[in-house]
Amino acid sequence: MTPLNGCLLVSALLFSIGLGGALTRRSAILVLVGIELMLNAANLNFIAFWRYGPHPEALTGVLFVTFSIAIAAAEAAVGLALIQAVYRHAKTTDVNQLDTMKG
Amino acid sequence: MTAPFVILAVVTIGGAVAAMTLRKLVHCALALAVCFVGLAGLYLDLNAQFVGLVQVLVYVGAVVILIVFAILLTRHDELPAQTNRTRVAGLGVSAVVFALLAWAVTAGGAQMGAAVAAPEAAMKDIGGALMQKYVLPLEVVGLLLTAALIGAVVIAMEEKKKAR
Amino acid sequence: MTQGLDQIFVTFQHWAVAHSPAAVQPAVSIVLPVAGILILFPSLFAITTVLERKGLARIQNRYGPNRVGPYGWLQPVADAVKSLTKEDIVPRTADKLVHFLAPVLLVTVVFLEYAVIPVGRNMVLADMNSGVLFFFAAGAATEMSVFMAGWSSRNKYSLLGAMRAVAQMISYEAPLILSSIAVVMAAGSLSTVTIVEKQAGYSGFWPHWYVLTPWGLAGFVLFAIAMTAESNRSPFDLPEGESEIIAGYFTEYSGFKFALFFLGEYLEMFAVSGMAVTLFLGGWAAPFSFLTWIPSWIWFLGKVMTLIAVFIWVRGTLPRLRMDQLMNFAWKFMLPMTLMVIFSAGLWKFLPSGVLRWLICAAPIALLYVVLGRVLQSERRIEKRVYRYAE
Amino acid sequence: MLGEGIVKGLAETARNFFGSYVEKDRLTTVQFPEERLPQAEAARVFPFLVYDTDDMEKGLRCVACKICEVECPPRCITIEKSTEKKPDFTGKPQFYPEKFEIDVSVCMSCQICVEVCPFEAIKMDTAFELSTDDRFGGLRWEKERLAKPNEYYRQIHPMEAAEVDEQLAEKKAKAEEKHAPAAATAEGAATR
Repeated sequence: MTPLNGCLLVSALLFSIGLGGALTRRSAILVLVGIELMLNAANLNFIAFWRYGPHPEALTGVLFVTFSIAIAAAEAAVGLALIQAVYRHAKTTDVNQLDTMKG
Repeated sequence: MTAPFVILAVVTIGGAVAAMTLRKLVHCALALAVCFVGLAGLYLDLNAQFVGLVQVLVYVGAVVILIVFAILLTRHDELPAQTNRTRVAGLGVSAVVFALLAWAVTAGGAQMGAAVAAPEAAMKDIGGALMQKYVLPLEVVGLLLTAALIGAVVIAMEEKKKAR
Repeated sequence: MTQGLDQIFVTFQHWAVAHSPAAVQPAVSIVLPVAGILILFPSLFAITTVLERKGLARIQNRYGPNRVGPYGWLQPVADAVKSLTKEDIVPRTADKLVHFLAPVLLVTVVFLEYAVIPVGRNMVLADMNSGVLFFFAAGAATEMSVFMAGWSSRNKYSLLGAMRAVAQMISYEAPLILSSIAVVMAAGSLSTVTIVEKQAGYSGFWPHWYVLTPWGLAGFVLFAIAMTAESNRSPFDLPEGESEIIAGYFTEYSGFKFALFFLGEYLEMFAVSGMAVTLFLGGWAAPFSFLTWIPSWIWFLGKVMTLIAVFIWVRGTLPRLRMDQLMNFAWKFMLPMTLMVIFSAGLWKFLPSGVLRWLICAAPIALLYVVLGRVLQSERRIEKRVYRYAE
Repeated sequence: MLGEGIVKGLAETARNFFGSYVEKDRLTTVQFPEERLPQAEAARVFPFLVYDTDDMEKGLRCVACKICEVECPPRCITIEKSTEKKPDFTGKPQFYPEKFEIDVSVCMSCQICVEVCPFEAIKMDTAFELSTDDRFGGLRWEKERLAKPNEYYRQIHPMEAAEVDEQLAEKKAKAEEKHAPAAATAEGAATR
């Protein structure tokens, strides 16, 4: 197995773990954590392809990951603020109970 | 497949599994921090020093702390586990996704990724690229972060009582 | 002779590596400097605890510790014996593993920060391409340990202290990093070694330190304030405010673990002081060209200890802030000021040298300072207090 | 101006710091075991038994009336009365304490025993370094350890002691006066 394949497998595993967690856990915060894990799996792919790809001097992978991290930070901030707001309304963070559309 | 890579991969995957399976939410957040540190190590191992350090700075220093704050600001009684059906379905979906991805990787990724000389990502080059070639995305990200900052504050702010 | 004394530790390392068997040579060349850091800074910590207690006592017109050993200089030995022999108490409801890991993590992470600080000429553990970034990344992990300590103790005071500490450290990290960006811009590098080398020149006998420029001076003051807050020192010691929340996040720690927290806090203080010295005060460079014969590591340690003395002085002077004052100060004063410092540093780079450059670069900072001072003080209108039951 | 107060404060503490090395009278600390402040006249810590003359056994003022034992709020005094009597300072035969013990660890320095004592026999001491490493015997003070001469009392509480001495002298004079006519009449009766 080449090093690139190793990286990609780790990343695939990370993605699946994040997906599984996001689908099975009930707490909205943990769902967000699962999504963060999936994002990170994608980042790992970018870095791996940059490292073993044909044009590392273009730095595309590194810069893409840099932007992706910034966006993930923004996403986490807004997501957690949303969870806060929802919690204040519904008094729960259980995604199964958040089934009403009335504010 | 070097020894550091294997160790870091095990730390990352272990942290991720723990973050998704532990019962106490704070433990999940701490395990998530371990996972992120492992990932940062992987980036360093792959010669991407800048990204690795930014990963620690942003994820461990900010995102995990944010998650911890959210956990402490919401009451979370021990939620009962998901119904068995959802659980099996979720795990099934993720297993299928993993199988697909793994098949794609092992089947298709062979022609690329032979040992390549480690590329050097000098800080100067990254800075130059950010300021010249990618200056528009950089500005857009700055705008996005500002919007997210204001948006998060507005959303999380206590709604003022109208009748006063 | 001077050269030899300056490089004495480097020469010793080379000598030791050359005289050890070939199989362990890489290990020796790594272990020796690490051991040097592990010995130097904890012993500095021991000296500083006495110095601090004596200095604070003199500020309050007292004697300070003077019982153990001559003039009380063996006090740290007594303290160490005491904390090592004390019973290690863990609350019954505590999360044992996290409770144990928190102090260990803190000390480990803080030691990591020393890897990129140049202690003298050619004396840095890892000359990283992105040393400044590494320093702040390692510093970000201390927040985790503080939170772990507070949460795992299952104590309301601990949790309050931890939340205060985390909120404070995150808020002050922004001005801390932003004020160092000005230096990174001027030096054109994130490597600490390069930053020091850029400051090591002299015009006449006057050094090229960044603190001697208008933006550098303002940046240094802002950096110093932010690093005081980062290391939870008075007047920003709300997280441990013993009069309000007992001892904050380490209320439930005793014996050796408490000593570890204490050690971690002081090491963090040395680390950020070392970083401030590296960024603004020329690192190991001598202040005047005719003083270059004194070894570089003496200059570095002298500068760090001077900063520590200022820390102690400030601690003896200022009362603790309130939480809202702390946050207001970070976001309403520090952040705009650091942004202005970056702007001024940019101006400095493009203007021709001369008196005019000085004035032009100093003007926006001074203007913002005055305006912010006016605005912030007009917000704080103190009214005469009305007592309900007295009188 | 923002930051003006901080600079002023720093100047003040710097003045303190350097001043404390120059002017010795700035330092207010008393280096305790070597240096001691004179104790106040009204200081009181732990009771002791007063005796007149030089002989402790004979001169002890206590008559084992047990009032202090009863009045003591934490009950730290234990008294055993003697079986035979001996003359007190006026010459009147009185009981005396066979055993008189006070527990240091229990005494709360309330001075009630002193207030209730009709014989001015128990007074408050000013010695305060009472700690010991023997927690059973060392904390129960026997009569021998409690008894201190009247001169000592005069030394530590001069004004109070003078008052007490005056009262006692008066009492003694009265007793002798009462005694003397009686003796005289007895003598007269004998001569008659």
